[in-house]
Amino acid sequence: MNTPFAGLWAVLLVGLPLLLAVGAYVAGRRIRPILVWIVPLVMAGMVTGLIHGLIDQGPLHYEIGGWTPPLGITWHIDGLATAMLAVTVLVMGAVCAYAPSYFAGSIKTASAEKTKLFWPLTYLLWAALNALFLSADVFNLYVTLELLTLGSVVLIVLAGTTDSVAAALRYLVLGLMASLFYLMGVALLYASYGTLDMATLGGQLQQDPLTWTAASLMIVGLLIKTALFPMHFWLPPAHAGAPAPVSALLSALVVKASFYLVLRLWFDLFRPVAPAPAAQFLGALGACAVLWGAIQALRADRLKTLIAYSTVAQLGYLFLLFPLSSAPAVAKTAWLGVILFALSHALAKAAMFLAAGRIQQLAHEDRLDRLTGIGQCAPLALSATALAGVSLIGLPPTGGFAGKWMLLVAGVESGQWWWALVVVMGGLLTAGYLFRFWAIAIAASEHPSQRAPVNWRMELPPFMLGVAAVLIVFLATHVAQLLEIGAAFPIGGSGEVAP
Amino acid sequence: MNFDPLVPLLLIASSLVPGLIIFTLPEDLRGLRTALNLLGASVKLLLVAVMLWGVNHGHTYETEISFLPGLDLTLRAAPLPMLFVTLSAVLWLVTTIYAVGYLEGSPNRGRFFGFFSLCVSSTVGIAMAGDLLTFLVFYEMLTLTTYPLVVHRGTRQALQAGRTYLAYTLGGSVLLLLGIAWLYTLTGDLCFKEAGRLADLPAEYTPTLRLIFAMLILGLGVKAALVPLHGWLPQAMVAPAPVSALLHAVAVVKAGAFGIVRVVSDIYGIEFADRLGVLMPLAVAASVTIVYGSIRALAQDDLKRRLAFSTVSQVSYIALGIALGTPLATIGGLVHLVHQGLMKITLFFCAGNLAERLRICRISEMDGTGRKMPWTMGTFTVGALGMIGVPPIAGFVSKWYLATGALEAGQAWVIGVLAASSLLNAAYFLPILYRAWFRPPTGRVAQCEPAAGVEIAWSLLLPPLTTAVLALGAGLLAASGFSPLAWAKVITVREFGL
Amino acid sequence: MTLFTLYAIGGVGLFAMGLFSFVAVAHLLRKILALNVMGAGVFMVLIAIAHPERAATQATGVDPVPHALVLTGIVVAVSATALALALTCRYHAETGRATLPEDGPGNEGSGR
Amino acid sequence: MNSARSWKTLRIRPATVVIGCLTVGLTVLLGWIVCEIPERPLPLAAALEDIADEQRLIEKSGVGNPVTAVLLNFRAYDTLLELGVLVLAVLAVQAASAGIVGRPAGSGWRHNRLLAATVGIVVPVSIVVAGDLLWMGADHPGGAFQAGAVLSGAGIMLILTDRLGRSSFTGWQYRLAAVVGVAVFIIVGLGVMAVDGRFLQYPAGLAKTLILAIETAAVASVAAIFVILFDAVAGPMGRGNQDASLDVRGDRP
Repeated sequence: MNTPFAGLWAVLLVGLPLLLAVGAYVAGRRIRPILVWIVPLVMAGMVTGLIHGLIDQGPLHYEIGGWTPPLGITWHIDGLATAMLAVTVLVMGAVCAYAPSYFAGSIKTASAEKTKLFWPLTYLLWAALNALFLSADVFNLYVTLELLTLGSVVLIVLAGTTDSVAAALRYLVLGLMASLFYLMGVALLYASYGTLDMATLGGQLQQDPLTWTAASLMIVGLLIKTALFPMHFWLPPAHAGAPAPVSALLSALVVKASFYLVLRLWFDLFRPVAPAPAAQFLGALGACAVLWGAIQALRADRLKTLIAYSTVAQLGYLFLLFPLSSAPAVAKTAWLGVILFALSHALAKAAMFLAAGRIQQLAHEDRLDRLTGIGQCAPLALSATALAGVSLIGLPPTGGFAGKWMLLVAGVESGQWWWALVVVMGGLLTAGYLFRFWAIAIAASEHPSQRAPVNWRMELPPFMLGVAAVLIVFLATHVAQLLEIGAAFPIGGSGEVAP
Repeated sequence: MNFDPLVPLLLIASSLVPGLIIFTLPEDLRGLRTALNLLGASVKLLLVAVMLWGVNHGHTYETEISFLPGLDLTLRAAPLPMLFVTLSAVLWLVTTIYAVGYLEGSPNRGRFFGFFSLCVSSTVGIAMAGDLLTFLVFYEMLTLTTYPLVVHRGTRQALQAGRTYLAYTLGGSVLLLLGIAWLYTLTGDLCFKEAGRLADLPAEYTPTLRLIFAMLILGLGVKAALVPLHGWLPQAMVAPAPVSALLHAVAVVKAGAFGIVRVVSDIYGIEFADRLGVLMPLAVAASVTIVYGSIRALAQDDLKRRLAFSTVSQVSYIALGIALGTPLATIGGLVHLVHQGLMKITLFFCAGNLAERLRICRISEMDGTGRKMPWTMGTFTVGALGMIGVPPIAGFVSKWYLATGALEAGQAWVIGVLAASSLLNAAYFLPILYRAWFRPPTGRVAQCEPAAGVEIAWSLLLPPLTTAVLALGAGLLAASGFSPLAWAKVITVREFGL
Repeated sequence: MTLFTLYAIGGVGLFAMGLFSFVAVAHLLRKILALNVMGAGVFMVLIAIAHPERAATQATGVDPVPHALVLTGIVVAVSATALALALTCRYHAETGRATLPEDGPGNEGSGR
Repeated sequence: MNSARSWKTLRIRPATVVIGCLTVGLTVLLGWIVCEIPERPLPLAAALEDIADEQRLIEKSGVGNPVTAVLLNFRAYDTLLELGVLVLAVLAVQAASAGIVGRPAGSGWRHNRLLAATVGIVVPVSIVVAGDLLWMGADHPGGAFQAGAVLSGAGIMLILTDRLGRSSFTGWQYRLAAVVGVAVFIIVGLGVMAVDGRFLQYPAGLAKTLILAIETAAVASVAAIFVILFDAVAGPMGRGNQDASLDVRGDRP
């Protein structure tokens, strides 16, 4: 009974933002103020409906246009996809609530002309994200990826500065090259297996040079988009240079989307045929990212650069999944841990960037050495960074801790001590650079500034995101149950988290 | 309906909720803030009283909160947790009163009291934790909530101290986290259980268990200020006096010591730990800390630094008591958890009063302070003599049980350690008392105008008086049924299954 | 050598040439051109796949799916190229440069 | 700093050599692989075999041209998103160009008689050709994108001869034209759900009509978008704002 509804919700999750983007673009800014509030609520309702449908009747295969897989495009909607949709709604909701005040209050950021473009672009980005999370067709994924990359690039340019244009260009050309890598891989897969549907492909992949090459091309392309060390260099200028709400979207969702694809490709397609060293290699790159990103964040002289490098480091964590999951006994623990980590990172990082935007607005800049005592001006924004930061560090009781704990357990239990050490070292370094900022922010300022009146529309969204990043740990069990719905995961070994 | 599972939650909420509300209050709503604080503290005391009664009458207060997949947070009231909970609840009330008076007129009080309340919530959580993971959760919350208190003044020195504090404690956390994760992969369960839960693991795990023990103790030892992990403590003295009092007597240092007690007695089990041969190194480390801390204290002229090194030394009595592995020594260690708290908090309150009223923080400036502030220095004297171990003050009881426990364990060298420590205690406390009472006032003390009424505001005088009386009472009435000693005996009986 | 392999190898060659040029040359216009050459390479491979020699559908002559993919791909490429060109113009107008600054890790990341 | 030089020079650095070797390696690898693509039973080919007959294809998808069938029926969702990408491109050039260049003064080609005469012929012919491509696309090679591209060619001719006025294509008419394709597509896609319950599942018999409606809207969008893109990108470059360093030849002063 629920299936048509679940399907309808899924369709609307893509269709509605697309229509909204179109409408917002044509209408200019007239219909905006209502939409800002209603849209996230409606989308949240639809995601909830989808999750209910999933809980009732398991994973959903939706054949678009009614064409069965080899001919048409299929959506594969499982727990992981809906979890990503849900976190997207949360972050988008916060960003939508935050953005009007941000653009109204930023003197430097462009004219009304350009902020007008923010809404259609954001809705397009939302549609692209949802479409990407739902799709199970390797070529359709290419189109959603392009939609995502181009949308992100344009959003960065809204900052209006020369630096942001340069950063956007660098991101764009690299992203395009990455897409072409991916597309070449798709072409090879199609040449050999004659289908683009992931479920059909997954059943028949063989261990041959063609599959390896196709897999490498696709994954390398996605790694560039995920900014995995050493292909991370485009990320900090782009994420730091964008307007704060855009930075939040990019760091929280866009890089996660390409990681999500790596995850899908790896676990749905390539894991059985991938040679073992590949997983270890990915893990090693992740470990380098954790260390290098943290070191750069420690050296950063601007708040947003610091947060952007933190994204580089935190993305590194996610890649520890590949070596850890190669031990069947702990594969599921590691898988759940990484996804929990990614979800809470999305919430926390969005909170960080939104709060940083508010702080930047109050201080008129974000050079760290000019932010002394800023905490007294914006206590709520600072507490948002505190809540989010604790989750990033991975201290209990936060979502970040849940992920980290499961990674640790997976590492220790499978005897892969070095990965466990990377996990804890990364946490320490994260604490290092975040406390560097906090110490500055709460230091006694020589010129104590007036406590600005709280701008609720700019400070409450990041604060709520921070709270969510912390409290998600108390839902970890439920999130894990959701994620297991239709997990295309070979439930090998004990798998159980608790004995 | 059974309300028992709610009680532990309420106990934590009684300080957490006021803390969170205080954050949202405007800075100048002083009255409401104070009222909230005192209300929370009183409610907490009341709840503790209810629970004490309940635990004695066979109620079990146990709460489970959904947490990680397969791992719930559990809060459980048992005799050992109640000992620590009671201490925190009582000392929170007096420290709050003291802090309200002490911080009168200084900036950022909202932030201060907010974190102060969170800090106490974490401590209560640590006390009530029913398993090692819950313990870790609150232990880390404690680290986070004390950092803003340590750097409260925001000066360069305070920030430096905060950095050091974090470097040490987060480093310790890493070891603790790794140790706990490793333990979890071995046993799949982290619940605390009287007499421990590891004894039935196969023998091949012995080396692993030793290694895990070392990791856990090193991790906890940072907060418990075991030498050489004590470096943060003297630096953290830059914090305001109520913070120092809280850090030393209840929250941070005690949390570390309490953690050591729990790991030894409720995870490994004292007897099993003894069989593993891990208690001896712990006893030696504790003894070294006791002597080293005392020697360093001798050399300090700054009063708060001297007290800090004294804490380094005294807190290790707790670890020493547990590490000796006999019932009597365990009683001594556990009861010292309370006694040291009462005495040390008194001393810090007094140091704060001296700094507040006379603007002195060096021992060399303390000549004649007894004449100017007789009440303050009177309570100081009680605390100091208690630390030395002069009967009938509480400190004597702890040392007595430790010494007899050492003999029971056949570790006579510990007597030497205790004696040396007491001598050193005397050597660094008695000169202070001599200066205060028998030297004529000089310098700032002499210039100080006599106060109109009492020597200092009541909110600053009552707390040390109360704690001094409690310390005295805990010693005088040690044999009674409701003294800390009696409680420690109950815990020990259960632990050893006597 | 069949027509299929000729096309496919041609496509691969274009892809590699574009890639080399993209990495080795700093001028933005050339980078954008290089991307288009790479894209053309991929499209050629796709068209080769659709060739009747390989496509199993004898009646329709060619496999229509890769053709549709190429059409979609071309439109995407056009959009991306337009965006890249617009940004390059803007960048050039503001800085007078046609190459991105070579920034090391030290001066990466500039806020605003 | 000299961009003209940076256009021409290929700095021979060790890194370049390494990259060159790597690309050669990649070429050899990929070349070998495409030559060795194994013969396997291909599921999609099998599915297409089933509808290989043109008559059956029309029955099933509503159109006789297999490429159009794939683009607008089997994989219509791809095409929908792709129209979204096109709209994004328009947003992009508007965001990127805002505030740096106004519409430059006329190029002076307006009075070029030869051009004027050419425009007079090419534009009407283009419109007819576009319409033909659109209609033919159902059963023969052709379709919305080809038609849109041809139509936009006409538009570009008009821009070059300054016959489209000096507005910078941001008025609501242009915005509407740019998005009408994707809008109609989604509305049709959602609308058919009321009948058959699935997104983009055309009801039997209506397929050709709906596809044609979508394609017509898409033609308008593609044409409008290409015109806007050309104007935004080529506007500053093509007319008046010529600069050696962005000039492909790079040999101007």
